[in-house]
Order: sequence, then C-alpha cells, then structure tokens
Amino acid sequence: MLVKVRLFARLREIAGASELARSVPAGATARVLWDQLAVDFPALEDYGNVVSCAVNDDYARLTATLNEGDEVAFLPPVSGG
Amino acid sequence: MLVKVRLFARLREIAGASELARSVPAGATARVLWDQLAVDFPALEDYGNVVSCAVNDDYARLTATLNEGDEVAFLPPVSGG
Amino acid sequence: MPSTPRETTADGRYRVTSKPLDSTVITRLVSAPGCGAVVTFTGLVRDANAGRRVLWLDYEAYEPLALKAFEQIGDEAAGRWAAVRLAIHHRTGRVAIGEASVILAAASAHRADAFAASRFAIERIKQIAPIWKHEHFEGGEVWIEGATADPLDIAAREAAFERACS
Amino acid sequence: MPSTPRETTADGRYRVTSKPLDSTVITRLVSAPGCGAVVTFTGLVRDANAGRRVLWLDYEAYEPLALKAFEQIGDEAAGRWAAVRLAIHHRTGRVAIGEASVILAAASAHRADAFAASRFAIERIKQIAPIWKHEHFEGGEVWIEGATADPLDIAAREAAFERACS
Repeated sequence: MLVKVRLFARLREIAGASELARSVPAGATARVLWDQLAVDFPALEDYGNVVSCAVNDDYARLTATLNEGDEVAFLPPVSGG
Repeated sequence: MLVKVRLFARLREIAGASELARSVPAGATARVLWDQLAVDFPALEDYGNVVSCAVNDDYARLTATLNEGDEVAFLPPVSGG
Repeated sequence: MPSTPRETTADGRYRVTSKPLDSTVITRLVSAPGCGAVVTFTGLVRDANAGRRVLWLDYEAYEPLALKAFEQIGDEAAGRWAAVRLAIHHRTGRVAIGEASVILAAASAHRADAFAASRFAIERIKQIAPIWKHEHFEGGEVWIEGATADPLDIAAREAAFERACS
Repeated sequence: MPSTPRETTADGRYRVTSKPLDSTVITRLVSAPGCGAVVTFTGLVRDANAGRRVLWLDYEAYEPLALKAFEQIGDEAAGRWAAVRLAIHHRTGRVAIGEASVILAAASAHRADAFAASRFAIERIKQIAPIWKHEHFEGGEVWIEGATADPLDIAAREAAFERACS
C-alpha cells in the first residue's frame, strides 16, 4: 500500500527531500517503513534509536500499524525553544 | 532642633498632612520623634510596633540619632507589587 | 493579521510563525479580569553557543503537530494549576541574534502559579515540540538535536513539573 | 520621554511613574547580545480581593527610597546570579482593574537564572519597597498593609531567595 513520508531537519537533508512516496506491505508498522528508508539512505541508521514519529499529524509509536494513504512523519530529536 | 517629618499612606491620613515640621531635643532618636507625634495623633499608636523609617531618603533604624534639619519619613507596612 | 489555519489555533494562543513575535500581543491573549499575575518568558537567540560564534538560527517546525504539542502543554499546565492560562508563540525560519525565537505567557490569579506554569511550559516545549534549530556559526552549520519527542513519556513530564518548583 | 530625576534611575532600569507601564520598553532595558532568556513579571490589578469587589487602586510611593529599594533588589539578584540584569517599573496613582501596577524583567544567559531572579525580585519588592496600595472597593476603601519594610532583615531576604527556588 502507498504511504506518504515527511522528513524534518537533518533527516530531510539526509534524504534530500521533505516528502517521499513509499510502498509498504499491508499491516506494516512505522518501524518497517523507517527501516525501509534506512536501506535507501544509510545515514538514517544513526537515528534508529532516537527517532520519533507522527501519523496524520498526531504523535504515534513506531509500533503503530499503518494504513493506505497515511502520512507518516519522522522526527529527529527536537530542539525548539 | 528642627526636623522635617514625612508621612505616607494611612499615617499621612491620620496626621492629616504629608509633611510636618517638628522640634525635638538635641540627640533625639527617630523613636523619640515618633513618640512625640503619637501624642499629637493618638491613632498612630497602633503603628508603634510595625512602623519603619528613613532619614534623608535612606532607610534608617528608629534608634538612629537625628540631626538638625533631617528629613525623617515614617513608613507603615508596605504593600507594593 | 491573516494567517493560515496551520499557523495558529482558533483563539490565537498557540502559534508557529515566520513573523517577529510580539510579547504585548501574547500577554494580552492570556489576561483576564480575575488575573493578577502574568509571567512572560522570552527566548532570545544568543551570539555564542558551545564555544561557537553564532551568526543566526534557522528554525524548522512541523506546524500542525507543534500546535498540538503546545495545546497539550497548555492542558497539562491547566491540569496542575487550575486557573492558569497559557499562550505560546514560536518563530520559524531565520531568526537573527537578539531576536525572540519563542515567547510564552502564563496568567493566573496569583503569581506563584504563573511562575510555575511558565517555567514548566518552556521545559516541556524543549522536550516535545517538533521544532528544530539549525545553527549557522562562523565556519559551519549544525542541526541542534536535544530530546527525543515523546509526549507520553511520564518521567519527562514529571521532570518538567519538578523544574517548575510547583 | 522626559522625567524628573526622582522618577527613575539614570539608566532607566528602575522607575516609579504615574504613567502606564510598557513591558516592551522594560524588556529592552535588560536585553543584551549574550542574553538568551528574559522573564517578565506583570502584576495586574484584580477585580476582587478578600471577598471585596475592587473598583480601582491608588498607589502611593516614597519615590527616592523606592528607587533605592529597587537598586538594592537588583544588586542582591546580581550578587546571587552573576549575569542577571533586572529592571523594575512601578506605577503610582490610580490604576484601573486589569492595568499593570508593576512590571519587572530579568535577563540572563540561561533561563533558570532569569526565572529565579524575577521570582525573587517580586517577593522582595513586596517586602521592602516603600509603596502602598489604597484599595477602593464597593462600599469603602482601605489601605493594604503588608510587611514592615526592613531592607536589612536577612531572614526576609533569605525567604525571598527560597521562593525563587534558586
């Protein structure tokens, strides 16, 4: 199924894009999608333990199951303020 | 010797004046001056334990010895902020 | 001032914007007749960080989620200090040295709660708001990376309450 | 804005004035390039106090001594938090409900010190500044009397530091 990926800050720079379209198996979790991205962009691997995510503009766990058309954002550690 | 008295807030209202001229014995303390005022304006007595004072625009103790021409301010408990 | 729905919540209290921040506006958003104290926190861009001479910062935000994070922080504060009202405005894009990157205000009947809530809010923003600081310094640039954003992390939230001396 | 020497200190950081207070001005007085945090406290006149419906307040100040008290508070804060810079502006005369009676700002490199110093400053103002609040309420008026002003009372000063969670 197709999902939309959004990337921010350093993750965006690593991938060279703020948005990507990706196809993942039905029932895939956000983690599965992340691991797939990390194959395409190996520098993402550094973020495997610190990345967090959001699905359709809400915080989500990496264990969340994705649905067709979901917008999945991956967030490096934040530094607002 | 002559000194000038300044009164604030409720003390000013009790005395009916923000400034008064008073004569005190040489070597008198601010407390002596206060006690003298309290004779003239008995309602001041309520403030005997809580009043503080300043001499010539600096905080002072009631035990401070006054000099000719000093400006002595008596301050009821404060409530700024 | 018109703004897209993504930039601000309906009542204007939470905002992510590329325009300069105005503390008077933010203070007014939280003030009310029964309110005796407003504490405002302004974060300014410093000219030095970790030994580097900073030239400017670029802030990137995931706007809709940042607004939700700010609302969560406001709700958490109101849950702890019943009468507290918060507003949080955060800048995006390039922010020059000496300019405000974030301004927040907390209003309450009494000053203790306003101080505690504002202190809590800035700690919490740094923990969970999906906003990133890209530091441009003399000789290079670097993304600043702080906390892994996890709004459900109870220990982090309690640490923020702790900092607030509440 | 011209003002008599009695109303303000030379650098404008400490002021007692019958004019409305402006938080932007006060914040600007403490900001500096190395400064990453400004905390501003605004005290607003509330519409109710001790069960009374308040109509307005009249503030009376012993101006030259109030300025000295503010300077002492600034010195005490700088003694505790080396890089902190304070400004304190206090209103006199009639102040309407919802208007600011006092605004103070504390700037520092880091937020913890700015929060602590501003919290300390408002406690200390209430302890020692020679300023009095005359409350006009529905059915009467009353002078509010709080603390006996004693700037040398170490226990009071330490209590103010304590409140600052420093």
